[in-house]
Amino acid sequence: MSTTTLTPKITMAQAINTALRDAMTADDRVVVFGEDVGPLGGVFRVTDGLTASFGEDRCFDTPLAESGIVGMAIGMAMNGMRPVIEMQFDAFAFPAFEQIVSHVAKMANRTRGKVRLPMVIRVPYAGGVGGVEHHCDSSEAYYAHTPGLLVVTPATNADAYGLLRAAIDSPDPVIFLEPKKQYFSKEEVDVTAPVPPIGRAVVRREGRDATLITYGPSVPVALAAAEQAAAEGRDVGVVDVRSIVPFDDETVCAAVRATGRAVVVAEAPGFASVASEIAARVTERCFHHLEAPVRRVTGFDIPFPAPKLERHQLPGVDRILDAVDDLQWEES
Amino acid sequence: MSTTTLTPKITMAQAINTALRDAMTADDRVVVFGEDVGPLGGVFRVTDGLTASFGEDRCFDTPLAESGIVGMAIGMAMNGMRPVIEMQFDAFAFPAFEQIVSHVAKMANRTRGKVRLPMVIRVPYAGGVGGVEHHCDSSEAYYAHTPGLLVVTPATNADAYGLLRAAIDSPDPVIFLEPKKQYFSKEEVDVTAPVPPIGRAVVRREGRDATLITYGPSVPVALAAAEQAAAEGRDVGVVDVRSIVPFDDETVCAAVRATGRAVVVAEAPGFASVASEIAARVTERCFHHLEAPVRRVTGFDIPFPAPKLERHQLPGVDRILDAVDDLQWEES
Amino acid sequence: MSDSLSRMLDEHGNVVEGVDPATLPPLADLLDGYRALVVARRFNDQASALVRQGRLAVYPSSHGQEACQVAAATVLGEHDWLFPTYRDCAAVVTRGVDPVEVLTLLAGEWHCGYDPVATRVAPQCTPLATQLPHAVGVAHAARLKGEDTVVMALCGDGATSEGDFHEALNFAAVFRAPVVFLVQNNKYAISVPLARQSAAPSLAAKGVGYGVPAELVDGNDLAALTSVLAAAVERARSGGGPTLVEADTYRIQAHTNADDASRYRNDDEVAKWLPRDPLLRLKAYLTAQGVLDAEREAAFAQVAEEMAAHVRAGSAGEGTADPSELFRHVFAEPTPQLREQSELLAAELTADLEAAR
Amino acid sequence: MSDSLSRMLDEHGNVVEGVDPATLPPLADLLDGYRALVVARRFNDQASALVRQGRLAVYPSSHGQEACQVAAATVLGEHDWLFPTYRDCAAVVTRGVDPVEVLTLLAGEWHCGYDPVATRVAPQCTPLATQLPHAVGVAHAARLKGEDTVVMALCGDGATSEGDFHEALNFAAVFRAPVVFLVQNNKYAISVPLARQSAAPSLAAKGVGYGVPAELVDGNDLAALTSVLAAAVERARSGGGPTLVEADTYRIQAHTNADDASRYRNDDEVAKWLPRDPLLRLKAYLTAQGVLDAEREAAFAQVAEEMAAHVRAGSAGEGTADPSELFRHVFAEPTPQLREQSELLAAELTADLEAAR
Ligand SMILES: Cc1ncc(C[n+]2csc(CCOP(=O)(O)OP(=O)(O)O)c2C)c(N)n1
Ligand SMILES: Cc1ncc(C[n+]2csc(CCOP(=O)(O)OP(=O)(O)O)c2C)c(N)n1
Ligand SMILES: [Mg+2]
Ligand SMILES: [Mg+2]
Repeated sequence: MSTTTLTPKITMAQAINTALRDAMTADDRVVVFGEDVGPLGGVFRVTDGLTASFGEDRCFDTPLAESGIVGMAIGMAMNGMRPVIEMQFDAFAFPAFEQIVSHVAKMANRTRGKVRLPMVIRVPYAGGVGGVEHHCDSSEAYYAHTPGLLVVTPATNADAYGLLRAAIDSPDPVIFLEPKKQYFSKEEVDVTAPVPPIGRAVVRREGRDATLITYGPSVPVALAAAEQAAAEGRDVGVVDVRSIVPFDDETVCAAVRATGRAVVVAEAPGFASVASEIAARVTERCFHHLEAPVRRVTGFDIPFPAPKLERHQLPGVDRILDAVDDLQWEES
Repeated sequence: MSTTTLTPKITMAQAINTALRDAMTADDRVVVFGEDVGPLGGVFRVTDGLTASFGEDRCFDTPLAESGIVGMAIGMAMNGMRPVIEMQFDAFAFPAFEQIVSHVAKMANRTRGKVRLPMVIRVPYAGGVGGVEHHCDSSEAYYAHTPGLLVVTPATNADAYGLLRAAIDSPDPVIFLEPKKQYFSKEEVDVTAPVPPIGRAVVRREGRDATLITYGPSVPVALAAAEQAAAEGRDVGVVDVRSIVPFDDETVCAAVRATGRAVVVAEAPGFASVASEIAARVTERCFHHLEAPVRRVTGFDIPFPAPKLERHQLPGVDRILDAVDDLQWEES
Repeated sequence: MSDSLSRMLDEHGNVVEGVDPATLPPLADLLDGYRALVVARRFNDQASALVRQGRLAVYPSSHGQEACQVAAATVLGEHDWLFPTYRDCAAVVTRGVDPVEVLTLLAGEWHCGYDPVATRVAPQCTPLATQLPHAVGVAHAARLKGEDTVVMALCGDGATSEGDFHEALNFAAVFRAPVVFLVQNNKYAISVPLARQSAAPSLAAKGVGYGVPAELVDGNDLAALTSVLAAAVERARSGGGPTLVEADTYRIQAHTNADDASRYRNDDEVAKWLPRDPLLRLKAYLTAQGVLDAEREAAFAQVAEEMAAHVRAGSAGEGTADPSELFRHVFAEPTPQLREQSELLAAELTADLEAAR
Repeated sequence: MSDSLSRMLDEHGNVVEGVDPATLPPLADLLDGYRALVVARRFNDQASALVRQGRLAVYPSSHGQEACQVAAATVLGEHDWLFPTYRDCAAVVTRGVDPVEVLTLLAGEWHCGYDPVATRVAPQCTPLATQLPHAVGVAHAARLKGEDTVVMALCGDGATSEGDFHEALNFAAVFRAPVVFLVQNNKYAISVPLARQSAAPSLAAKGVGYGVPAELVDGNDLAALTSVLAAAVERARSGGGPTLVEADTYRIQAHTNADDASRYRNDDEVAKWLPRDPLLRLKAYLTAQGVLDAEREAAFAQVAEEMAAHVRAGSAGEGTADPSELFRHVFAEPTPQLREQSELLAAELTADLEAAR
């Protein structure tokens, strides 16, 4: 087991791998399991080498059954362990939906807090990888709508490390959504930095004219859009929500109040989505600061399209800038 | 098989039963199945007598497995039938979530329209019946967020009849959410009235001062609130959404534009919900008509509470009126 | 082994031909078991009465299945776990949990009543078969921790049709988890008869497909049940992996008080099962063995009556029903959103109070 | 019956001892089958090549499993249905669907390529085991309509662990639906070996738990597979209900081109399976029988090459990829919401075009 040092540039997959490693080293109640997470190291190599380092009991493959995996994790958490399980792709978590909604989310409440489930369900999610059907779903709304689940999604490799450490340490179950298109992008990560608390958004870019509110895979896109807006003379800020549940109203609303204009950006189909929630709550809280309605740039309400068409579904720089342009500038 | 005549006063359960009966009589591709829907007639007696009238092949019990039920319905729909299946309670549809999201919703798109699934999934939903856990969930957001599903919920017995007939006739799959607390309330139903199209909201009460936007089990509550508001001198209208997908922006927005004030009322936890969607889209479309932010009166973001506490969770008349009071009247 | 029925005592309390009486559980244990049966029966009847009186929302009775309830609980050691369903109140009571707490959920509370970790009894589970993978997880965790804990997981015949049953059995087999799965085949899933549930020769036959040893046992014969389950627990404890046990029994009463069984079965069928009552045959046997007499019977009845009185007294109150609890346990630390919502409700309640003055 | 392996031809193409050669499928059928194997193998190789050339996104090859692919398709009648997985392209091709259409999904389109109703082939299914209940539904509907359709439903060893496998088998058994379930046990689910998937003596052993007759057959022996599957289809057609068939075979190549099998298995294991190649043994048998010679072999190769050329030609284009199709098929009639979104996209595209001028 390597001791952790300041890593110069690592991929998001490596950042997550390091977080798992460090958590397993720090606490032997942490166990990792799922489909192909053992010798193979996961289809995205996120669990690479964990079985070799920590042994079969700490990182292992299961039979191919997602409800069984989540169900077993629940039992292990009931009996004092801290399971971190992997759903191979977003859509393959759906067979476990009942376990997640009826048990993971409700066990603590049902037992008046006597049985909390300190487990993490890691879900590689969203598109941008040219995947075939069922491999690119953005499923955060299902989880965020379910009371009792914490829902977290990193947008940087540093957050991937830090938030996963926080998620594993959390006494409550966390749905940890990993933007899979970023697995192999490299960034500097200081793994010795303090673990960020779950529940805090972060301003990725200050901006005086308008605010983009976004998370996960759309953060780099929003930053690119802000960059381009700047080139066009508009100062657009970007808030990375990071934690969908709990939601950081304070940071988000402060940013929106300062600009009076906001666009929510997310990949998932827009109808009854997390973007709907953000738009609704920001409006409720900042109504008299708003110069224009909060706009949403989201996926269309269609099944995730195939590789050849996915660029049309994903919120891109142009679509974001069009929405910003729409924020009734002439009137101000 | 009785021929259908104008029925004086029947319960919602009877209205649905009559719709099933009439649809089965009209079209022998219509088959009904699920748990306990045969000889027992369903735990709510909605399918009462169908096996006796139409035989075991047209209305039958299955083994106890919801994913299997939905999956079998998909296959039967692929092979030319029109299955109408019952999920016994809202939370017991969750084991079938993968079948619903990955297949029911996507089959038509995946096959370029060659295989449409004309099936109806009936789900008794929501609270108000003092049910134990798992028996009172409002799960509409999960379905409404999933592209490819029509999501319909009646609030009156007439609509229960008419919308179910429309749902069974639909070439697309319909999630038909039945407000279970209304199963045994009686109303007049003219079953000879033209079948209402899916996708149209209806103004249940005109009002000049504010608009309540709601659906399903909250419609009677909103009407009661409007009644009380009237007594207090405020003219509050009520729009019954009826069809969550497709959504009738026209009717809803027309009502809101006329009043400039709106409250969305729904039982489900508010976070990332259908209420969020309605608030967000109404704001997007009616921003400059709004005197105040659109308010939401929804369930709290907690697991549905037990009988003794459920009254605190359900949007009630007082909470709705408080929200109406909050619509910044002093400023207008 | 999975197709032939294990039975020790016949309906009249006689040792079945071919069974060596020495293999029966010790008389003292059977006497304790009989007392537990009497208490369990009384508990079922008391709970049903509370429903009729409107003091309990609903009660799925295990009347007639008490031998399964008692055996499942008594074969376990202190550190073992029990995973019950909604129908297994009597097993939880036999395990030693306060019967008032056991009825909490059914009385209309939002929580399970007892402390699952302290009692080593999981919350009674409503979504069918979903608790079975949890049982495997508890067992596998115990194994990883080097503990010799065994887990007893209960479900009904209907629940065996759910995907989670399959996944749990398979996981248990692959990980050799120390779990005993006890299927109480009471022939009905609400209104749906066994024939609509399975075309297999028996439910025990499902063990083969997982590589799990399985046993079909007379579910109304406490002696046979105890022997079979105790052996399964012992095998699990000593590293031999899971066992599937099907108990052949019958749901004498309706599914719950809300159910009308006359819509789907006739009284003749029920009548046939009445003489097979688990209490009758054990009573006959113990009486014949000379360890049970009227005095002892009366003493047991007395214990049962005290339990019933305790249940009645405990079910009198309105329960906790403190609205602030709605938000307290959802997360270890309420989110800002829940805090806001909690304050909203508190303000409403205060306003209501003031208005009521 | 479910634990012993059915085999007719050994690895050298000799009729297995104890098998009456008269029970083998007719030579003419086996010759057709051999041609289909040659085509299937060529198809697998061609598709893999297209992936290497970047013209196909991904390809899960059935190289080495072609006997299963061919048998599953050829035992079906015109009106029967086939339910394939992502790995069963070759079966769909054998069934007669245009091989270019078969590759549509894997080429990066959002749709399955062929018309499932016209071809009686369900879309190739990715979420494991989820297609099995659909197969039961198609079969049950056929039965209700009085048609004698049979459904062949395919899945892998890994997929048998999913709850949907269980529910489908059970439904089929209870409704006596005319379905044949063929499990291609190729020993791996991506990296996970059979031992981690199941502790059962065989996957065929799972049949018992549903009351479904089951058969374990050499999955590389086209003669045995055809016999077993044809008998199962006949039983289903004549009202005898479902059958579970486990084909003992091996995934010779990696899971897909994206997989690195060296991380979880060694070449020795693979090498052991190479001599059991389904083509080799049938070729030896047919040659020995005097019905296959170099000329015929060349003719078959020619057919395979033509198919491959057709595939190459068909995979050249960019596909449809018309953005307006994104909204066209979601519902029979696009909702107002979809119409609005479609117009938004159209406007964007027009603006882009104009900007590009
Ligand atoms: C997943 C799920 N589906 C449906 C139900 C509704 N339901 C409650 S009990 C029951 C019948 C269960 O039968 P069985 O497993 O035989 O247990 P028994 O009630 O006979 O003890 C049904 C369908 C449920 N609780 N959970
Ligand atoms: C529900 C679901 N979970 C996970 C996956 C990801 N996945 C794709 S193929 C595969 C292995 C399947 O193994 P098996 O059933 O043996 O079929 P084979 O690939 O060997 O033909 C996995 C885990 C999936 N497609 N569906
Ligand atoms: Mg039962
Ligand atoms: Mg396999």
